[in-house]
Amino acid sequence: AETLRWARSADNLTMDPHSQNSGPTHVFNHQIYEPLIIRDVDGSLRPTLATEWGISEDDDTVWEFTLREGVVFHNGNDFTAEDVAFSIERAQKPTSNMKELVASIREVEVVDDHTVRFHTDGPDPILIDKLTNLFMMDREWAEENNATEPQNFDAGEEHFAARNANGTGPYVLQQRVPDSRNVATLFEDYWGRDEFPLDITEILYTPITAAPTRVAALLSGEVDFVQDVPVQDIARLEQTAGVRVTRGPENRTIFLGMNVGDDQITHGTAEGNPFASREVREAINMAVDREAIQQVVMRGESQPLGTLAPPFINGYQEWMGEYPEVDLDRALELMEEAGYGDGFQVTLHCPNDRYVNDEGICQAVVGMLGRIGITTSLESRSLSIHFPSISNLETDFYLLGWGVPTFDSQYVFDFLYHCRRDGKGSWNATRLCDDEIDAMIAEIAGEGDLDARNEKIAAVWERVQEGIYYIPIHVQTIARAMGDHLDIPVHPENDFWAKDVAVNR
Amino acid sequence: MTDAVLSVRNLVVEFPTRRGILRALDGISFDVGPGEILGVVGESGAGKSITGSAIIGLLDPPGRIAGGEIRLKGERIDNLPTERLNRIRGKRIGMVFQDPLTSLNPLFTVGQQLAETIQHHLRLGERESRQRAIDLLAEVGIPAPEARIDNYPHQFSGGMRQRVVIALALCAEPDFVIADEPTTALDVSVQAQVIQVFRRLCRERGTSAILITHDMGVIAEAADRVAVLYAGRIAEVGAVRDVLKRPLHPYTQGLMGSIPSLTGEGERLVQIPGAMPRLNAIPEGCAFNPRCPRVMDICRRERPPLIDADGACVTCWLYDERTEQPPAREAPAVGRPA
Amino acid sequence: MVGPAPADLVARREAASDSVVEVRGLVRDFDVSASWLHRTLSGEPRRVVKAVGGVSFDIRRGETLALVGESGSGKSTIAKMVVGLLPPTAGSIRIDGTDIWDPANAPKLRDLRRRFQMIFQDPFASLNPRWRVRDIIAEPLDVFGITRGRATRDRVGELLTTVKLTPEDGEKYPHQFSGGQRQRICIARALASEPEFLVCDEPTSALDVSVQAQILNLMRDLQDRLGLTYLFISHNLAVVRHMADRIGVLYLGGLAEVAPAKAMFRDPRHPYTRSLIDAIPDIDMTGRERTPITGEIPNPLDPPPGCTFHPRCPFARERCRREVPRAFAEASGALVACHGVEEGWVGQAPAGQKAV
Amino acid sequence: MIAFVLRRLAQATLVLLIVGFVSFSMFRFIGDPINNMMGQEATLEQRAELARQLGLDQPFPVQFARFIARAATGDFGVSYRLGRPVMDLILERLPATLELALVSALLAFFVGVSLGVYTAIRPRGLASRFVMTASLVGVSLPTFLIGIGLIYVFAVELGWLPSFGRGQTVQIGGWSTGFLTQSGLASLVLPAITLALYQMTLIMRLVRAEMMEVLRSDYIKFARARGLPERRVNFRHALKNTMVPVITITGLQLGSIIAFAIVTETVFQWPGVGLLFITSVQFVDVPVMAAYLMLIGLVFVVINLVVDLLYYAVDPRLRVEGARGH
Amino acid sequence: MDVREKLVQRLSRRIYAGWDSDLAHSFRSSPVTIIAALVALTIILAAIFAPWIAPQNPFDPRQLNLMDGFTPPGQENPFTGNTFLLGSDGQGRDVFSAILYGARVSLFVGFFAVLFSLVLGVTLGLIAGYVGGRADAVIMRIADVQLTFPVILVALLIFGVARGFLPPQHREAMAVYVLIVAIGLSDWVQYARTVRGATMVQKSREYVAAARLIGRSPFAIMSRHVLPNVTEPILVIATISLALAIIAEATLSFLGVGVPPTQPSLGTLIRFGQGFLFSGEWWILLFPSLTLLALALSVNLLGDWLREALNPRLR
Ligand SMILES: Nc1ncnc2c1ncn2[C@@H]1O[C@H](COP(=O)(O)OP(=O)(O)OP(=O)(O)O)[C@@H](O)[C@H]1O
Ligand SMILES: Nc1ncnc2c1ncn2[C@@H]1O[C@H](COP(=O)(O)OP(=O)(O)OP(=O)(O)O)[C@@H](O)[C@H]1O
Ligand SMILES: [Mg+2]
Ligand SMILES: [Mg+2]
Repeated sequence: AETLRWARSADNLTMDPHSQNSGPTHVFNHQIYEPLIIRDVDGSLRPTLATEWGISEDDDTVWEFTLREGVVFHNGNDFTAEDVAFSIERAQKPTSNMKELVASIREVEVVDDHTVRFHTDGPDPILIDKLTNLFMMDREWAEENNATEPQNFDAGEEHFAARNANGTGPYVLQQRVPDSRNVATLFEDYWGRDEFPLDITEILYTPITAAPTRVAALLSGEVDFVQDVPVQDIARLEQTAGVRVTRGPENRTIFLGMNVGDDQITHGTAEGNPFASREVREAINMAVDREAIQQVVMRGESQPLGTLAPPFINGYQEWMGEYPEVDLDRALELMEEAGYGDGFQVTLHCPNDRYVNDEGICQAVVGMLGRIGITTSLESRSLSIHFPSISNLETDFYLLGWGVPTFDSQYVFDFLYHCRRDGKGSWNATRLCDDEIDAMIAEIAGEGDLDARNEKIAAVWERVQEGIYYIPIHVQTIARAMGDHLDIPVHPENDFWAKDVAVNR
Repeated sequence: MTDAVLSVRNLVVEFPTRRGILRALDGISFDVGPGEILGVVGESGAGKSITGSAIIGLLDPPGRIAGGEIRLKGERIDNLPTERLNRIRGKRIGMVFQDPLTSLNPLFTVGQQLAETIQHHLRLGERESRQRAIDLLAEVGIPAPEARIDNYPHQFSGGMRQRVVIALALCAEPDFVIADEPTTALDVSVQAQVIQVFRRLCRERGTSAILITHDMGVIAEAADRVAVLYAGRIAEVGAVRDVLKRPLHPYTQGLMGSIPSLTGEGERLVQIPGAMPRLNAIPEGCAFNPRCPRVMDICRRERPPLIDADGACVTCWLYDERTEQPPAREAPAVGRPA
Repeated sequence: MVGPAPADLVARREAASDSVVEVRGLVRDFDVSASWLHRTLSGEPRRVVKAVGGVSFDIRRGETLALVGESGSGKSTIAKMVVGLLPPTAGSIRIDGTDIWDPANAPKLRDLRRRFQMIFQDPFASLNPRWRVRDIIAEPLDVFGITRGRATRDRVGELLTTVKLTPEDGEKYPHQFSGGQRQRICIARALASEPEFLVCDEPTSALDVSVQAQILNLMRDLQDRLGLTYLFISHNLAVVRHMADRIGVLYLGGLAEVAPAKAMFRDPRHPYTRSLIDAIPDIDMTGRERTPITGEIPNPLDPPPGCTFHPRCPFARERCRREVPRAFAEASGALVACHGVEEGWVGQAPAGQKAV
Repeated sequence: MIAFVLRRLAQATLVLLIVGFVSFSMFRFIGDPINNMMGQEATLEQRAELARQLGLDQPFPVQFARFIARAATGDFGVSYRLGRPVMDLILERLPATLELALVSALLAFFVGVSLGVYTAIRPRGLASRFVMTASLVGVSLPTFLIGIGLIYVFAVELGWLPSFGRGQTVQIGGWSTGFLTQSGLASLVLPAITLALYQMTLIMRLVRAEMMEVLRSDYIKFARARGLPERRVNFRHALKNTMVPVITITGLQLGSIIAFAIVTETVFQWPGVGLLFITSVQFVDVPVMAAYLMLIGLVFVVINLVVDLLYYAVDPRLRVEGARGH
Repeated sequence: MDVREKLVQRLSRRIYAGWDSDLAHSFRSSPVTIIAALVALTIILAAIFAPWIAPQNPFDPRQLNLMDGFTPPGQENPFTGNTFLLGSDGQGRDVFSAILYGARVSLFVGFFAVLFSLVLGVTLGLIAGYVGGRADAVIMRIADVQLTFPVILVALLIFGVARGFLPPQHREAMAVYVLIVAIGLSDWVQYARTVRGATMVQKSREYVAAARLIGRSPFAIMSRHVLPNVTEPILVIATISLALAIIAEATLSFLGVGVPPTQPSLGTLIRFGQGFLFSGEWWILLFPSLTLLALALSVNLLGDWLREALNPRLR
């Protein structure tokens, strides 16, 4: 019996698998719930609850999945196609935070107990990529417990599924004390008992907000595995005997979002909305010294970037990643041209417990913008306030990171560039609402042919890169530290499955 | 005097303070014979209490005995270590303080406080101590002592409390008692009762005592001899009758004249001009010289020694043979103020 | 020195009746009951201290009336009521014919206030330690609008000289003075508004005898010079004897006897007065035995019925236990509240001889 | 005695009512409860309906009375952030905080009193001077720095003690205790010291000041003059008199330990109510804030009551004079 | 009278009794106090004159060069060639300048918080003590309730409330004032209680009766007579609570509810610095911590000395 004592900076927000589309929430839930497929460390797809999948040969708007047999939920119920249908429908409900991922699914057809078909609105060749975090729930359990709709997280709803879990995963939730303690133990009837090492029999997941305490906990041997290792401590940890550090780039870009759509900003004293002016945005883009951030704030643990697309994904092209030289004179000129020669004042909202040195990045940005006359006050807060405030459009200028679990550009477009409508654009707090762009995005969704699709993607990128709707900063490198009896590689999505971990004592 | 119960010689007490060393007592000498009650009078701040505290070794820190010696039945008791002192305190020297309200610990019953003292000094058992405590209370005139012994101090009246304090001071039958203004806090009518109890007990047990007070009436009534202190020095020591009726020292003379009398016809009181100097500003020579109506040159230069005159001792150059005008005892006739 | 009295003041003095102060049926109760809740639960009644119970006296112009009595007999309470610091429960106090506690007289009161002042027991506590002496003395001058600016300075200097201090002393703070000097500053302050009537509540009991003599002499001098009237309070009979023309003896809030000073010491009438005089320690070594009063002072919360002195009175009879004695005038001019004296069964024994 | 207790109870109730009022006002006026509960898409009718359900259309006093009535039964509503009944959240975390507070309080009290007595008896000794100076450093260092320092030295460099959390806990009924496991006890050490240090300093200085005052009093001088041995004078007479005021003030101080735990819990990631509260403040999670406020109020009132009774037991003057006297 | 009230009275009387002690002398004869005063004075002056002393304005983001980041004390930065006396932090802020400016914020908050609570507490205490009766009962009951909640808790609550009330764009600008009110509001009780006790003592003194005798109004008596006599305890409390307020501000900033990170106070600097506890950039944590300790300790020492010096019975 081996306990994995696992710590990171923030708690998972809820146990409800469809309520929050956020990394820390998914990572813990992955131990308890399972999607049809998962994305492996190398980026490939790995069968999980589905053993086979593919687009129907007859109809490119139909995806067919063969489900794994002999899978049971923690409550003993069998996992069947009914449950898949239920889970997808649940994820499409208005209170779901995963609805963009399944927006294209028109209908889920239960063929038999272990076969389902997803009918999409037009062809959706990358649908499979969107399902890697879409967890399967037990219909019966949800109905029994009045949990057929996802928890409305932003409204602070009391919800059974938020505190209890019934997945098919290798671990069963034993205890959840928000902010302090999550315990899960090995599920005896797990379908993969013989397939995986399953050396770890118990998971003890603790959020430790204070970075030094977190590192101290690892150094003193109180935890075995730490995520969100502060960059400044990597060197020290690497030199410590008995500690292993793994690192690698994450499939996630860090960027600044701006309110480009409204006529007037509310979190600042500017006349009108300076962000609505492309000149201003270009000036900002020129003023942000990405390399300095990389070197000092990130201590080299990042890769500066000029686009929202992480280099991992389909649709990324070299030219997009390039970013302008820092040119303050030109930037000032641009500000002048835009009519903001005297600058303006705005509040930058920033999380302080989500991304690597997020607060530090924001502070650095504040300084850099100061040089082109933009006075920025910084409000940094916990991700649990930051994220709702983004989805509620309560910010004009914010820092956000975006991972692309589908490894495809469309995911970025749907969430970050599409206007907030038709169940899309839910993380687009820029108020960007460009019918043309939306139409272009819609076309990608309907395109069955991959080459044609890629062309359309490139067109969108060209369009949005030109518009400078966001100020991309970098792709961050993530580091994990652990006792040397473990070897947990970095996953591009910062995912991790305890069932895969082999313990070498 | 070898038969003196207590003898004090050249006692000097000092307080190191922020502004230098303060001499609170400067060369005090006196004796107390067996069964004798010595009254100590003087103005506030003259050093009366310090004298008492010095004898029993309870000077408030940082006060210290800087010179002289104190002997109890011939045995030196200044500069004893605390454990030795503890065997003297209470057992051989009893002490009564001025304020009966604050002298008793409010959180213990009168009986507890009596019994613990008796137990400690006489090594009696609990029941005997208690019995003795009851007897003592009866002796000092507390009615129904069996009932009152378990009361707390605040349940007693002022006069009764002071009697309890006297009982406490006398419970180990000490050779010697120091009473520091034992009646100042009490009403006139009760004051008389307490003085009576005190005097009776001393007489009955043959205990010697020092009675510190600034009330001449109390001295007149209770003391055999009296010492007058002025600015930490002895002005005059003598039999009560002599000192009160025919004071020698000009200060004593003034003091006696300034007391309104019951028989006098409401005439002007004798008034000593000025006030007693602060201890850090005692003039050279005789401490009284700036206020003295009969001041001489020598008084401003030299400190007068303790001079035997007419059976009393006085520190005044007037009575020194070397001075030109040897005066006789005279009635208090310090000049009327201008 | 205090300047000559203004003409109108003199006129007023002449015009007014012989009494500066008339006190009639003065009563003061203090409610010291436990809380309402406590009383309700334990069924206790209200508890009231009758600090002063129906006291009447007059003070004639230029005279010194002394009040003596043991602690708690109500001396200070009377003093506070007389100067208007404490409202009486019943009775009236007239100063120059004006009832100072009658709300109708409130407008006149400001003017009246100038005419009476008080000297307190503790010279240490009665001067604001944070004020310079000159400001302390100038305060009444300012408040009553008597003088302004330079005139105030000069007047303060004068007053200081009057009490035998120097004008330069005005620059100092109270703590730089000795007790006797401080009491003199208090007197200077009291004199500032040129009062006619001074209430002195134990003005020397905090002082040493030698200093006491200075103050008592000063007070007498001032009286002679300014024609002041004193209500003099003390528990020291010798001091009272020295200062007073007439003496009132208080016992448990009631006047036992009021008599001319000499007469009282020569021939005390009330048994309590006798025992008080008996209890004075004999400094003159007349060989007189001191005879303390037996018993304790009764609890003012629960005073004995009838004559309050009866439990301690060697002459007490049945009537004393039942009936409260009323004051009656003796031939000698003394007012005595005692059944025994009235009925003649309290012996005429002179003080000093034990009368048991 | 009964009157005394009743009076105290009445006062306690008053205090709780005032605290309740503050909580309630917070509830009612900070943010819009309806917005918080319904999200933005709700229609006007839905809002009105919810307002009616919540009684928000009632007059203010009625709302307040209802709030108090519900609070009295432990119903503080649902946490905006965690979507669970606030009372459950608090009860879940209360054992952690109470155990930490208890250990700290005992530590602060016993060490504080002993040091206070020692420094009072030997005010000029070298050790006393050292302790006095050190104690000033103790109050001058923010708790969080002390916590970080302790973690760095004892957890990281020396590796003797755990740096965070409660360790292994054992569930006894509804109470999870860390007292019964070795890791639980080890985990307590650093946070308890951190939390106790400040209070300990205060208590020590208070005891010292009081004790020195008492040692100067006449009855102590008189006890010495009676020749009672030093130990008896110091530890029986002086200490008992010192404890009378010390009990009161110490009681209040210890009461605030629970509230002080906020910082310690943050530094040590101690899963108690303090940690819950600080997150709630960041979230403006009003129900939790309000409930925590009431909880602290209650703790204070209870401690105050106990202290008063203790006082009553120790000081005979109170017993005889009745509840209150002049 | 309530026993606790008696105690308060006694404490204040004890403090009061010291008005004529020789402050200057006791100051000169205590080397520790002199050092404390020097340290406190240096920090306070340095903070006040920070804009003239500090080589850099760390609150002005334009003056910061990110490339200066993490320069060890006294060493040259390899990119920019700049050196910093106490090193630079991760934002390229000169630690020395940041400390000066941070102390400025801390002291500003501390000073005004103390002033706020002082004015409030002294006024209420005077009224309670002098007027007595119902006013007293009401004020003291409120004080009881207030006492229930220690500084940090009250401050956090007020912060929470302010967050709920203030329009979002003003939160930043108001943070310092919210801090002042929050810390100040939680501290008035001490003043009120002490002043009330002292006032009750003073009220029974005869100089107050003398003032009443000549018809002075209660207001005049309170402000002209009583107030000057209760300044010592106020001074002592004010000194000690200045130290407390500075620490409270640091703690709040540490808990993340204080001043904005771009205008760090000492507490915020420490919060940043603690991230570098293990990484070798010790100066980012150490120097601000030392400054905070030195400031609080010296102010506390001064308060301690004042308390003893003003109490003649302790000497
Ligand atoms: N602890 C002390 N520190 C400094 N000086 C002291 C101390 N105790 C007493 N003194 C000084 O010693 C002198 C004598 O004091 P003492 O108490 O003996 O006077 P006293 O004659 O008893 O006066 P009182 O009649 O007021 O009791 C005083 O002037 C006082 O200033
Ligand atoms: N404010 C008060 N509240 C309750 N009782 C009071 C108050 N003031 C005085 N008393 C009571 O009234 C009685 C008379 O008090 P007063 O002060 O007049 O006595 P006194 O003769 O001046 O005594 P002393 O010689 O001690 O000054 C006492 O029993 C006292 O307890
Ligand atoms: Mg004395
Ligand atoms: Mg009186």
